[in-house]
Amino acid sequence: MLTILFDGIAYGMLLFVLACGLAVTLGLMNFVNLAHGAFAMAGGYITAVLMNRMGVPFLATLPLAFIGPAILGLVLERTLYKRLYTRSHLDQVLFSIGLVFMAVAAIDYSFGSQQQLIQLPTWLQGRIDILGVQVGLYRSFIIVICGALVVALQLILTKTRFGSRLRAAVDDPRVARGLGINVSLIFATTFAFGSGLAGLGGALGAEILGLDPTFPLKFMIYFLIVVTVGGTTSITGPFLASLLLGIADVAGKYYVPSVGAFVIYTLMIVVLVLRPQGLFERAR
Amino acid sequence: MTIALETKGLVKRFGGLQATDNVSFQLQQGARHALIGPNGAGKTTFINLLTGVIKPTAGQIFLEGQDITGLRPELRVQRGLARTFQINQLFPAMTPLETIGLAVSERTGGGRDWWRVTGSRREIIDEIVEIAQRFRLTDVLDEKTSNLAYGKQRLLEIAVAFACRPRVLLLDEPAAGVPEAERHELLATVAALPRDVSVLLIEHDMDLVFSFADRITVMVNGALFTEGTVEEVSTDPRVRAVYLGESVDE
Amino acid sequence: MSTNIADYVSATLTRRGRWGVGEILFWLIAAATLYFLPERHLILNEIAIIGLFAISLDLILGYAGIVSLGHAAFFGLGAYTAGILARNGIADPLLGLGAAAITAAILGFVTSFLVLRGSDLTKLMVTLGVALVLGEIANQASWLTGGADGLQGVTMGPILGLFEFDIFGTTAYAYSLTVTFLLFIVARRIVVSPYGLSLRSIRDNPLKARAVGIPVNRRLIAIYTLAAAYAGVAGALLAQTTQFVSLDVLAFHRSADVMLVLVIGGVGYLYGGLIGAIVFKVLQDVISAWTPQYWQFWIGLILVIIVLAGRERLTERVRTLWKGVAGRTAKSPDTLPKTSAREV
Amino acid sequence: QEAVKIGLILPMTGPFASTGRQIEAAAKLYMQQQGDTVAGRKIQLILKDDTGVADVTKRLAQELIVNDKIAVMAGFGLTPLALAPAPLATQAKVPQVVMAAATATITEASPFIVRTSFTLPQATVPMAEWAAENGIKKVVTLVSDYGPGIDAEKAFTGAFTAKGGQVENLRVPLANPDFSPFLQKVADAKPDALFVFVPSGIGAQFMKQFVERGLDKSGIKLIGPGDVTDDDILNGMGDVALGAITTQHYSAAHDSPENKAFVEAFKKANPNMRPNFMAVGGYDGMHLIYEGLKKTGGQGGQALIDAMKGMSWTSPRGPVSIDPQTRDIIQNIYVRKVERRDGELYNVEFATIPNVKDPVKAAKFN
Amino acid sequence: MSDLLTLQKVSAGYGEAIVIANIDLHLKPGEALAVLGRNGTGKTTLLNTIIGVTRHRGGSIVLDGRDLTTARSDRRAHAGIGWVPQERNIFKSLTVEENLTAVSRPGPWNVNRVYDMFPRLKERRTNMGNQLSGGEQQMLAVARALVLNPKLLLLDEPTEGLAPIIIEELLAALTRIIRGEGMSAIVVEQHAQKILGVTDNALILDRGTIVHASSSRALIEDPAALEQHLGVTAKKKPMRAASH
Ligand SMILES: Nc1ncnc2c1ncn2[C@@H]1O[C@H](COP(=O)(O)OP(=O)(O)OP(=O)(O)O)[C@@H](O)[C@H]1O
Ligand SMILES: Nc1ncnc2c1ncn2[C@@H]1O[C@H](COP(=O)(O)OP(=O)(O)OP(=O)(O)O)[C@@H](O)[C@H]1O
Ligand SMILES: [Mg+2]
Ligand SMILES: [Mg+2]
Repeated sequence: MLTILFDGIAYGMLLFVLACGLAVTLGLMNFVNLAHGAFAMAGGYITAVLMNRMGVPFLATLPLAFIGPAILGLVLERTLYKRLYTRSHLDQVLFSIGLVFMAVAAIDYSFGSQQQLIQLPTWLQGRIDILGVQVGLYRSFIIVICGALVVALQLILTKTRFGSRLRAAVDDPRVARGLGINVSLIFATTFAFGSGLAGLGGALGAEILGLDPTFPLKFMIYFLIVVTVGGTTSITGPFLASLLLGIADVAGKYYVPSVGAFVIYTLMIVVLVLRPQGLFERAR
Repeated sequence: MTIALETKGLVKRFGGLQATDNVSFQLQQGARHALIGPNGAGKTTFINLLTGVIKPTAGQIFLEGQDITGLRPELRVQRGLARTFQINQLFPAMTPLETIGLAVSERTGGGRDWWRVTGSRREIIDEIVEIAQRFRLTDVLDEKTSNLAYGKQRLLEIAVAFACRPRVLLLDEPAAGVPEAERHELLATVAALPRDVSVLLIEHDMDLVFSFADRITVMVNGALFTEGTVEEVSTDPRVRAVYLGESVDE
Repeated sequence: MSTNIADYVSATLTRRGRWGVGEILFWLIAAATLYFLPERHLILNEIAIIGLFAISLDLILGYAGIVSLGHAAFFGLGAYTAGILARNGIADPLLGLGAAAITAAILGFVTSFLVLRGSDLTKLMVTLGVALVLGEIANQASWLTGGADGLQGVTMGPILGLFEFDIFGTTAYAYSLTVTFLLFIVARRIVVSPYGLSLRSIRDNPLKARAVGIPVNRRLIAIYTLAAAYAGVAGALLAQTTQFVSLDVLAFHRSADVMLVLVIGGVGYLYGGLIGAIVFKVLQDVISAWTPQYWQFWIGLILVIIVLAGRERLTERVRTLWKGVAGRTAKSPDTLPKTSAREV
Repeated sequence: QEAVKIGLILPMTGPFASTGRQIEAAAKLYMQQQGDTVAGRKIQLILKDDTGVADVTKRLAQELIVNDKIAVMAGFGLTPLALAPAPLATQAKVPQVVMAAATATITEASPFIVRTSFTLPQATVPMAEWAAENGIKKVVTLVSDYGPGIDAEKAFTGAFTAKGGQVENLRVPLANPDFSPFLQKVADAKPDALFVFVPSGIGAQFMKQFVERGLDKSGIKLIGPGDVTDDDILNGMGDVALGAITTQHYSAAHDSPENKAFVEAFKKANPNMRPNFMAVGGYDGMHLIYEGLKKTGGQGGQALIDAMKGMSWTSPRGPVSIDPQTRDIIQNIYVRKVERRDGELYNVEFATIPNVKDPVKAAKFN
Repeated sequence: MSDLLTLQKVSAGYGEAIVIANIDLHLKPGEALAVLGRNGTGKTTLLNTIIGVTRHRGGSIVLDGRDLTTARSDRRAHAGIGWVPQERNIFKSLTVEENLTAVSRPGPWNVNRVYDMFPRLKERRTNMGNQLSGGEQQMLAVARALVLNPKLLLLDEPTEGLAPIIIEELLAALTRIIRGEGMSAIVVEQHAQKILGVTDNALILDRGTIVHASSSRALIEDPAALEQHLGVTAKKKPMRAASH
């Protein structure tokens, strides 16, 4: 029982790690960036390649898995994305899907279409017994990182002026500029940061979700579910949402395996019908 | 004479704030009635309650005797209750022509017509032209609404309300953004509506209010403060204190 | 004065209703391909079907502003309806179409209540969820749908008892093209009608739409149901012309592809779907023939370029071109304000 | 006279791309080794990507038949993709060589279908028998919830219970990021062995999580058809895969000169790929087509398919033949165990069940 | 003493449209200028052009010796311009307080001081931007411009939708700010009378060009000009229908 709960939480955290980058770009910047998964994939491949081809230790690859995609994101933002903030969501969808296709094919071309597998360091393998509950080490590791991320993000967004400036810039870029907010700078940093988070998520998720060129498409739906259910104005929203979804999914599959596949989708529909703005949207 | 619009013990709470505080209000048929009060007094909220944009916390609303408290907004409009918005609510991607045409054809039940081409009915054309001319929109009929100057958008806002041929018309600061010179003419068009049409006007421009209204209600902190004729209200020292200030003359 | 204004008014209002030169040309060419491109009929058939599917999406997205990532739900339901009927001996294509339209419409009506509220993103995800759940159901109900192996033994009778489906896909293409054309005509009528106008107003500003007395929800439900029926027919066409149905008629990529197709061609003027279908399919066919492994890259690149080149402007051009002389689309003032309020 | 055209329709993009890649690579390799002329006629291979979508497969097949006038169509990565064009094969009398899809019934969909891969029951039933004979009493089956998975589940359950074993079934959604709930159920059931079938790509995740839960230590054997330990990615799985016991028709480690040559050539032509059971299916498929054409000199599909029936040869996987009755392949099934051989992980064969027919159809025919 | 703001031959518009043409304008520190004109004559466009959110089509803009002709609008704001857009454009997903803190810059005008000026805002400090009454939004827009501590205020119809008593206070405050703190201001207004009392000079726009420029006092004294350009005549008679 407790094990199921733990697995649920861990799975939820995993979802969050993957989705929080999107929670930033889509949620806070209101940019429909379906290419999120591509940045995640970039992070994953950075880790995989560094480990398998150059023998860099797992932990050491994580920062790079953040920085790499962040820089990539920054470059793309400055060159391409920035032209699209003012465009319709449809344009953004078209554009970012285009990027995804390119990324998929490019990765396929350079690394082949088969799975990329990584070997965790031994101290992250296996599981330990915490007061009767069998706890996977790696999953605990993910939980810890997630916790840290949430706290950090939440602080940045609420305790600094950055958060409110960002939301202002999103609400009305024209006027925000006219009132002295450097919109482009804010967007660029935010976007880079979001991409970085995506990359980190990819690196951490690869072990459990697997990593192949179709990654961005395969898991796009999951990212979106988390962000939508969580609501798009905060970080805590998606966080709680991932927990909820994770636990519901695991429990559902454990207790009623026959309908296991429905659980997550049905839950999403129900939530969104009852709370169209997302479960944890702050009241408007 | 009969009562066009009435509320009984109307209450609206926003969290802690009592935006509408137990308001029992009557709008006589054919009245030219003004609702004034400090900023944030709850005037717009009151209108939103009347038109069903937001649901009241308590109380009832009657339109010509019938309880419309639970009625959907569009149905209230179809029963002859039209309003303008304080902050323009328009169709940015449509043209003034389409906007007015829409309102007219909806009123004449054209909206369910999915086979005939829009504008193929002559009678609505004439009405559109009439309205467009009355509100000086003929020169921008085919521009994109989002590209109009604010003042023009303002006029369009009111023109649409007219196109609904309301029996009760609620105007939320219609003259905002309209140059001084044209405000009076604007209100003149309103005043010129048939006598059986009742008008409730919210306005902060006292020249307009005093010249337009035959009755004035003052609202403060969501509650009715006082009601009376222009003379009574404009000379009431308490009203001066909370709202009019010194510069306003009768 | 007021009379010539009146003429101007009715002219401008009925403008959208008139058939432009480009339009007529478009359909003539489409018909001509029946004779001139015999060896391409198979893909043309697919294009016609996707085109219809995209038109259906355009009805809700372009005109009512309901975004959907789950439109395949109706497409798939239509496909399975037609397929299952055919497998159980009811082989008449038109009957199949009708049935597909009805079942899809019913599902559309029921689910329409889910997409009335919420932001674009919410709608995207709800529709998506519906499609996914439906797909899962189809997977589980293998006794009816053949599950993951797909629905076999679909054999269609001749259309109207006259035209047998042939291996060259000519009948199929003629059939799909005709159906698409007829349904297009209807859609075109609808969008230029007052009802269509009210839809556009709802998309623009629902609050205001209510304030002019438009029963917003009813209008949306109506169009969503209609669009679902269209999608159902498209699905049925696919099932009947390929005589096979598999789970991926309900898959996510169906919904995504049709969205792409529509957006490429341009939203909100019906032809977008058709043009998009042609562009997308032809590109995919050509490029993937040239590099079966990496065609996605080039498609992606093209998408990106299309967007950066300003898709909206491009499609705006096409739009005007379509309407020929008749079509003058809303332009932003290119002169100083013509008259200030006073001079009217 | 103009070339003989072979239409090769595979999922080259999308989730099943790796299947396509393996087969394409093998087919190309075969042509490169055997030259591109047969019986004096040029062979032209036309590769098409069906993105794993059935109606596309059908359209492509149809186009290839009516426009390119192909003599044979081959490939077909998944069951529905193989079934969709079946009616065309019959209608146009074009042989359809199935190189991957593994649901038993496929060959019954058209008299022109012949298969060079395998059928799941064919690979699974021996597993059941081996398990029963090796002191395994209680088994939990865990399969991906789609055609092949359910096939495997049926086949194993049938054969194993027939031998007096005891089985509990679990099905996992095909798109399923996390196995933990199911593995937890397995842990609770405490079986002697866990029988697994998941599409090869997902196999790795499964292995890892299986070990992460410590199920291996709790003495649960991991058994199943070879997909979980797909040669292509086996090496990357690392020690978690060690000791997994599977039955299948091909292992890159199969000990025969033909195979050594094949594996070597394949690796040379495609660095960072290792041939797996898909590849060998493609390789043998091409061989079958070549030999068929040699016999018939390319006169007509009927002749070609007849020529293919009953054909037998030594494939890298060992001796194989085409069952004239069912047009399905008859081959040895090997019991293998994952071991480390000079630094790399391999499925090392340690027992052979010779000349296995597809049990499902075999049952029908007698 | 030198100009604070100088516009020379400035033309600007939106997209292809040129809305204002050849505008020349000089503003001294501590000077207040009223911009009048009918609907659609380009008043807003003029202000928008100074803050830099329209399409520049020629001419030069210099603030306090810095050429801002090509500068991004956030740079202009930093250079010392505080803007009150006509449609207020309150940031809807920020609270009243965040609306202020997000843009505020060090200087005499801090959040508390504007709260003293508009107590109503203080009461509503935790409301989201889209949960404010029209007038409250107007106050917030003005307050938001003030906490930028600009050298130059651009006010586009600042008294619109405010209660008379608030308008009195606002205008009084403006006068104090301008006279007392030497802040300059350009004010677009519909009520000529109201604003001309506060400003030093006035100009009238028609069809995107300046058709009248003089001192405010001169304009008040010149009803002909008012009548001609604005159609403002002496007070309207009551139009109340005589019936009942
Ligand atoms: N959605 C909301 N949530 C919380 N408070 C709200 C909301 N909408 C309005 N308010 C508050 O209710 C009060 C009344 O608002 P309302 O718009 O009715 O004032 P008003 O009388 O129209 O003022 P004005 O004359 O400035 O338009 C205001 O103090 C406002 O802050
Ligand atoms: N975004 C825009 N795109 C195109 N044209 C515009 C845009 N905004 C305004 N215009 C045009 O520019 C002209 C001037 O508009 P502007 O808003 O400056 O007038 P204004 O003097 O502020 O009017 P008002 O007193 O009503 O605010 C108008 O004719 C309007 O049609
Ligand atoms: Mg108000
Ligand atoms: Mg203006």
